[in-house]
Amino acid sequence: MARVQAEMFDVGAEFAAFTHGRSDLGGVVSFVGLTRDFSGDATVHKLELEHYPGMTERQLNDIERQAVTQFTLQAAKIIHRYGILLPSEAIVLVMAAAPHRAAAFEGCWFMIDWLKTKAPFWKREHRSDGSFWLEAKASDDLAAARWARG
Amino acid sequence: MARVQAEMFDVGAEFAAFTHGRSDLGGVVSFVGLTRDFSGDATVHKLELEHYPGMTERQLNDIERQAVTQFTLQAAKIIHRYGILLPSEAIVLVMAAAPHRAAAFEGCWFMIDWLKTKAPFWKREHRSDGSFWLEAKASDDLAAARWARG
Amino acid sequence: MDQQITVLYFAWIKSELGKTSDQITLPASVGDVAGLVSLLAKKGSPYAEVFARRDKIWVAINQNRAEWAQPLHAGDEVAFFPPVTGG
Amino acid sequence: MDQQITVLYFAWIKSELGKTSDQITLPASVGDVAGLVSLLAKKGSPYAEVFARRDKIWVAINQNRAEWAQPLHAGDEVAFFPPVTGG
Repeated sequence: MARVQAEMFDVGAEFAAFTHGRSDLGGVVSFVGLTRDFSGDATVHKLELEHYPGMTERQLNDIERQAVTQFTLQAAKIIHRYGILLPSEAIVLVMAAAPHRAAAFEGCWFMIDWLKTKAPFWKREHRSDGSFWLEAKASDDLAAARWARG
Repeated sequence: MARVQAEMFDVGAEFAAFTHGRSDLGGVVSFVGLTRDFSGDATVHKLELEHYPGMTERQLNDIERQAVTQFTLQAAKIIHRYGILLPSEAIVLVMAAAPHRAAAFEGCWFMIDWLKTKAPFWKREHRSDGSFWLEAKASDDLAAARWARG
Repeated sequence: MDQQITVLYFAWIKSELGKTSDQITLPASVGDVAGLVSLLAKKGSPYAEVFARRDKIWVAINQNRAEWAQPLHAGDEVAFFPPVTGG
Repeated sequence: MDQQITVLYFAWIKSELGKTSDQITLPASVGDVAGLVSLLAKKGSPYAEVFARRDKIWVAINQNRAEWAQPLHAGDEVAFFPPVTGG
């Protein structure tokens, strides 16, 4: 089950919980997205993440389930924050476990690519030159499209 | 710098150290390889990892450097254990940081694939049916060959 | 028969409208998302300006992504938001 | 002139030889890895059996992977080991 929260999460504690009591996992691939303190030439003081409560959880759970099915994962987990984040804080954690590493890499990569085009989150940068809602990137659409089943 | 050690490592502490003081990292991809309690139909009681001290560190540092160059990583780190490991213990941790997630995924995947064919480690399974040195897998050679530069 | 729906706004749409939601009573002549958008645009500024940019707006009905031609029903939760930028 | 080298063994090679290393004095007639392997194989059991499987054995000279034709020099550290299985 995915989790959406305002609080910071502890990557180590989440990894420990994800693998706890499992002696059948081969490999775990994790992705952590971090807040940066710059955007182009501007300094970013904080990042604001708005989301659509209810729909967010539904979409993230769908993405987890889809990843487990498509890549035969042993486990999948998405944790995503909302609210105000400071530079260097973690925004999102995606973990995928599989008997073989290729499936774990692909499953994790699939989840973050899909999340970026399907989960209802919106970022607003509070910068030295003002506050700006970010525009979606065409590169994210292309990244997600790679995973479409033939 | 890569690290080779007999002691268990704490994934959370290593992640924190890897990202500490950095507000310029976009994403971090990690791979953790775990010990399983079975091999085919046999129960694995423990895994023994022998290595070639000196050459191991040299090879792992080479792999880190190669990954940083080839995928323009912001940071790369390999931690690998040797000695006796029990089921569910972590064998290896590979981390790659990059401004964009594709480079972090590719850099991390490259490092574990190369490590599996270049770093002088040998696994011996202590199983319900005896103790066996593992044979290298052709699939690992194929995985590593994918990354060769054209 | 008139239909009551809830309309939610997110991100810049919310910022520009200065609100997070509306309760809308759909006249019988409005049966789909496109009709709702036209109705909202007729409310004048700032709705007109926001919904003039409909190529930059996504819609969800009851928390599922939907198309402009999708029909609406009483009690629906309709959300308008920009392309997502999480992760 | 005779050359003194250190030879290291790992994994099943170490297990079957029952030792982790040898100090070998190379006769002048032995100049490369292939020559060293022939010399070791002539030491009889268990060396003969181990080095009969040379297609399953990798070599490193001074901690760098090497080929069978690579020349040896006094003071070299030569290691024989199976294909690696870490990670």
